[in-house]
Amino acid sequence: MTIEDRAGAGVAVGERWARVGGRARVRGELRYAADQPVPPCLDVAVHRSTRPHATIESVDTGAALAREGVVAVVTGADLHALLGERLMTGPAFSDQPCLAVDKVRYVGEPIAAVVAHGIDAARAAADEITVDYTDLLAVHNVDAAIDGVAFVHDELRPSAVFGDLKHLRGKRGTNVNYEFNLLRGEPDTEGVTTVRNEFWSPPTHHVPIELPYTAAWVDGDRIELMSTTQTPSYVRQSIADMLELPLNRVRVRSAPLGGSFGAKMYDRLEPLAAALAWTLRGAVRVVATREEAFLLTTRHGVAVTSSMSADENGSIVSATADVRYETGAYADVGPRITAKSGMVATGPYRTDNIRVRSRCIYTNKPSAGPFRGFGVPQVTWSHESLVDELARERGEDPAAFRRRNLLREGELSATGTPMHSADFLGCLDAVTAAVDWDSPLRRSEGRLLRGRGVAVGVKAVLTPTVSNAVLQLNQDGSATLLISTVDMGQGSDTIMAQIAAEVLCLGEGQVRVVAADTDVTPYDTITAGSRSTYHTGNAVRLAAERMRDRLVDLAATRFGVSATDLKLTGDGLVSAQTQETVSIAELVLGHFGARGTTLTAEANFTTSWVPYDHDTGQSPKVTEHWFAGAAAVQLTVDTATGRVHIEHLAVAGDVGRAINPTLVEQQLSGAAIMGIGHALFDQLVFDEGQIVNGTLLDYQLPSIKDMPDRLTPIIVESPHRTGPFGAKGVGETTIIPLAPAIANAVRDATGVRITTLPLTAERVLTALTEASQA
Amino acid sequence: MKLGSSFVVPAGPSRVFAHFLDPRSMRASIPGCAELERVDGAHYRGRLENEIAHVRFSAGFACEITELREPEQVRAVLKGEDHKLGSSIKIDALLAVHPDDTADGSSRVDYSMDVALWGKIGRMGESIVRRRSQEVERQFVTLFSEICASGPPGPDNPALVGTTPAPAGTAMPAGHRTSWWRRLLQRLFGGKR
Amino acid sequence: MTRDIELIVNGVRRRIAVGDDELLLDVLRREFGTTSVREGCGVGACGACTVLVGGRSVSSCLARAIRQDGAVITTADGLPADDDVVERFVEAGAMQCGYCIPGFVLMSHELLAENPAPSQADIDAHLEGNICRCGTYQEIRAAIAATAEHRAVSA
Amino acid sequence: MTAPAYHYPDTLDEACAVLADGEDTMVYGGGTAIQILIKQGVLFATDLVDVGRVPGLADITETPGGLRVGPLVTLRRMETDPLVRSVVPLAAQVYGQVANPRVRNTASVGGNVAHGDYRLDPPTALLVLDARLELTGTGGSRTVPAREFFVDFQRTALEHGELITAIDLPRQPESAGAWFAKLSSLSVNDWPCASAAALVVDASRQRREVRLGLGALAHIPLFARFEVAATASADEVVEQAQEATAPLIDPIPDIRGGAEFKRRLGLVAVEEAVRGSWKEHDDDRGSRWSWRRRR
Repeated sequence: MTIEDRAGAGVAVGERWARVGGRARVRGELRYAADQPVPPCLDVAVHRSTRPHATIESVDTGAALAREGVVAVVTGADLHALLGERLMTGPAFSDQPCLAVDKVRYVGEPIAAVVAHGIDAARAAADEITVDYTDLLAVHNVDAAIDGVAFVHDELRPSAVFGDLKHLRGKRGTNVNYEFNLLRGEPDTEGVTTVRNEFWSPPTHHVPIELPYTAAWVDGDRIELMSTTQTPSYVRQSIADMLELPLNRVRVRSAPLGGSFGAKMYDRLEPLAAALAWTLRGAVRVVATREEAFLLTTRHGVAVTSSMSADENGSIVSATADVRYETGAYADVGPRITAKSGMVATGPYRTDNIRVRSRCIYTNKPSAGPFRGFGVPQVTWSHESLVDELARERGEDPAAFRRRNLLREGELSATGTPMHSADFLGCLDAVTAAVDWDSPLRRSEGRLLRGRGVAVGVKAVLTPTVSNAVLQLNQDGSATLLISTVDMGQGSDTIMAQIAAEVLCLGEGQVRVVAADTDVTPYDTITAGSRSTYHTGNAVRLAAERMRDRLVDLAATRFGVSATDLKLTGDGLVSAQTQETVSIAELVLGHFGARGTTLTAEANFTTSWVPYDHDTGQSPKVTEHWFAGAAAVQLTVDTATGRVHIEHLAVAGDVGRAINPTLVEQQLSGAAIMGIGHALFDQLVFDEGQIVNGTLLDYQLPSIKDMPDRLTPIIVESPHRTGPFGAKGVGETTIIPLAPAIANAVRDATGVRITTLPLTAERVLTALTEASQA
Repeated sequence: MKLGSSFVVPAGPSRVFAHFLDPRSMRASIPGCAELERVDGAHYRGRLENEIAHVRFSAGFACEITELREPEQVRAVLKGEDHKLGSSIKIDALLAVHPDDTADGSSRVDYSMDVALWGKIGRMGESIVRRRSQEVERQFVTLFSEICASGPPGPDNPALVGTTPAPAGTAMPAGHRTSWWRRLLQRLFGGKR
Repeated sequence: MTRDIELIVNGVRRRIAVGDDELLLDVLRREFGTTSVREGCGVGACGACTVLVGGRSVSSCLARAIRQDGAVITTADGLPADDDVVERFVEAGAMQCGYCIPGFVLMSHELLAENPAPSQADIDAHLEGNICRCGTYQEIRAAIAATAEHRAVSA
Repeated sequence: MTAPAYHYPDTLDEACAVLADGEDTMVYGGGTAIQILIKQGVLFATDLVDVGRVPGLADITETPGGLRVGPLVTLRRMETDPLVRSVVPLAAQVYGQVANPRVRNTASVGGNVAHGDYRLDPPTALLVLDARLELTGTGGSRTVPAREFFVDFQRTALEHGELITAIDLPRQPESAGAWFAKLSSLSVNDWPCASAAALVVDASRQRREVRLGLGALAHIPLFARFEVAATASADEVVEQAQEATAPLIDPIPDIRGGAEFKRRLGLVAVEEAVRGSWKEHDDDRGSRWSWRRRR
């Protein structure tokens, strides 16, 4: 079956439908989680560790408990006494308690929670708690952690979620909680030109503007949560496990999110809220302040030591990468990130000889977890800087060099999985054309030096995963779609409606998506990793197709014709034989003999993989599909101040097929703007484990003044054979190559190669000075 | 945060070294050290009080001498906690004294400190903390030099007579608390100003 | 300590009791149900809590309610149904997650009241303290420029 | 931590009395800085004295010598008020560079300087314009030149019980050239990493005085001035300005840059401010609105 065959008859896919809830978003009338009605709740404040690594000798809660308005003070030890080891949660490793039990592992870790009438009373009481510590040696960076100067965890505790981590259970005396290895050919092979370097990407934070929020309450024998989460299905399982409840006694609801970018998934505030509500048999609300949100999760700081070698023909003959992910005090999903990024650590290039070692490493810092790009931008920083330098060493145009070496359709990636629907060349050509790559450049202008740079990026989609959709067609011809995908600004409510509408020939506004509610909406692995359009989109497409078949059957009965004679159109079902037409409304009314009735169809879409070989990382199918993107930039460097100014940034992503080009362009642009921050100034700064810039007065985010003079998002479409109408996701595609594209342009402008992010004015100016002195 | 420097004091190394270990001398030299007493040979305890901008920090601390190379080098680790402020401090300090080549009877003091601040105070702004630390450093150099110059440790050292603990730093709006410079001058010169 | 103050919020005048140290942000959400006013950073740096007080933009997360006695306050959810800035934002697709957008809408109103024909530099200078983490800045600029054009044509 | 008592006096006398009485009293002006400290849980004050009801503190009046500005005048009004723009255009320009319009709508002129933050923009203008601050306590008022107001790190000439009751800004000479350069090192709208205000005024027929106010380059705002021949080239003036300011620059290293980087950036700011003001003095004599066109 070709993609065209499966295209719906409708006119929804490819249309620039307005974003669902657009007006409500603009007017501030959209209800986010904290605006949703919940029972009257007690407020929760936590007392936090003032040590990076210490044993908790005792916790004195007396003064806090004595304060007016305080209902309860709960410590990690209290919860451990009630819940035992079930207190420990986490997607890859069950290593994180919501309140520290026997020791603290980072500055700011919650130790005790105050439940009180009003947040002011709760906070005041939390300040009264005192903790007696015995300090332990702290591990502040990956090198110290690998050396094992101290161990953050006594033993490794893989969770039940990922079977392939089982062998790590109980392993002691290490801070490395996971190691991914990839081996192909003879990685020590060298061509005539070899480059090698050390790269560093610092930890950063997502900073969605909506703060994390969870309300939890007990309703009879059930617990209910309203939470800012991208992963309601995961949270339900996690809370059910923690409280030893059957899944039908846990209800998790989400609402549209005010941004997330990976910050609001897996276990964040939910375990604490649920544990408190359940043990107190009441209703509690946990709200993180901005300063607290910085402690909940971060993006991994990553060190990469890497090399790349080319032969005399300019073909890449070998590439190696030693990647160290700093995952902080708790593994979260770090081991998965380590593997998924390790797979692409040498880039989307045709290379026969590859070695990658990618390690996930505990340190005494706040836990690092998923962040738009899932660890791939940090390795792309390495391979796209290296490949650029390799081209320059050879005296070749960096775009042309990439062009020759980039993987084509059907060629094997480093993992041995073939490429499909990953048009690197199309993306590269589109962005270089946009910035007039080959046109002459005025390289010097007063204090300014001008240059151009380019980079590409590759990422594998999360595999295997499960998506479900339930489609309810109402008698009047409108539809209600039940999925657990969470709209967090990426526009999934709009995209999923368009997919269903395309199949059923419905118009804009006729398909309504229900917000995730585990009592109502079916299981979905996660809303993350740019997976929803493809996976949930396929479940929606399948459900809609089943619904269409159902309508066709009803119409066939009604008209007394065979099903093959019928076609669903915008006017309804049309019989070729009888030339009769019946609208959906009439058809359903006729079938049930009642108004307001519903037809229901459901579908599941599950992907599978072949697990990668433990020693070589090879697999014929390591992923369901690939993401391909590119960025090209023209910029100036002020030689007096070191400041980089972007004149033109062009980004492109192969999205298979753009379901809604407007929303796709916004994702391409939005990820690029976030990437500008990572390239130039966005980073979390630590001193001995303490975040020193953990407020928005100090933490740097791109504002409207950091926009490039020109930003061009470009959609590239090479349809995926099993994507819904050929589509794939897009949320991360352009953040991946962004930082190296900018650094490569700085290199082009100044001749200086900077390998540590971000490229702050100071770092650039210092590098320029050192280069001029050398 | 790393701090460190060296300075010359008009006293011989052995006297300087004796001051290193004398709680009374150190209390009078360390700005904001409100209390300091020796628990046993290698352990001290005390209280640090300091004001950084609008913030008052008061931490009981314990200090352990982790390395002692008589008569030239002492390494001590100080750990303190201000419960009220939800903050703690750790200072790993190395103090060394050598004969000074440039002048007879004087010595050069080298010090280096690794200061960690954790909790609310640690996140209130690195520049503010750094600036305050610079001030504390300068005061320490002045006070310690004066004490070394005035004689050996003990109650007879004129620089130590009548020293009373006082919090360092100033509060906003400024001026209503005697500035540290004035307090320093009062301490050194008996309130001549 | 609690005192009575009068606020006129989106045209509704009410006398309410507020604590000395209560923030306008919390009072507006609690007493007036203005969901468009949101805490994002708590330090006046992101603009999600923007309200107009007498037509001037204010970070309600840094403003004590008690100081606003008699103030005329506008929040984005209280704008007229046919508000032109809202229309242009909707048309331009100037929203993604939408959390920060009400703040941008109010800042735009303030800007256009002072400067009916702002250049892009004027727009950027006025909006530099509002963060859209989704990165909708191009669409926001376009929406403001379109509002200015519409107003110029209909004037 | 107990919340400080909040006072809302109706008169200046009452405000001064409360300020003098309390142990750790603070004036609550625009409130932006104080609210941030409260939010971070690190403000230690026994009493906050909100002077919002005290009459007369939010006025701008023209005086024979220039302008008298009340402490509760907002930064935004300084930026936009036609009187300020015509009498002291440099002040209008610099006040318009602080933070963002929303903060400027709330933050007050008095609180801005009383905060004593070494990074703030307005002190650089106050220094070169030779502003004077009127400080009032229970014992009466006194006047302190801006150049003597910033005493030490986050410490000003304000004594316990005093508040700023006015800032007198001398008229900016018609012929003066003025420029403000603000350089950030991270995001464009970040706090300044180095800033410089320059004012070039006629000293005599053949000579000009160059005044420089620097922000974020030491623990307090810095001031320097020197005279040059009116015929000097811009390069020569820049060189002199850098010689005059380099010894004063003593930056505090932080996440925005190390001391050496900030020193370099400071000299760039000085150069930009001097070139701009020197050129304006030559070209744009008397054109008070010139800075608007440059934005």
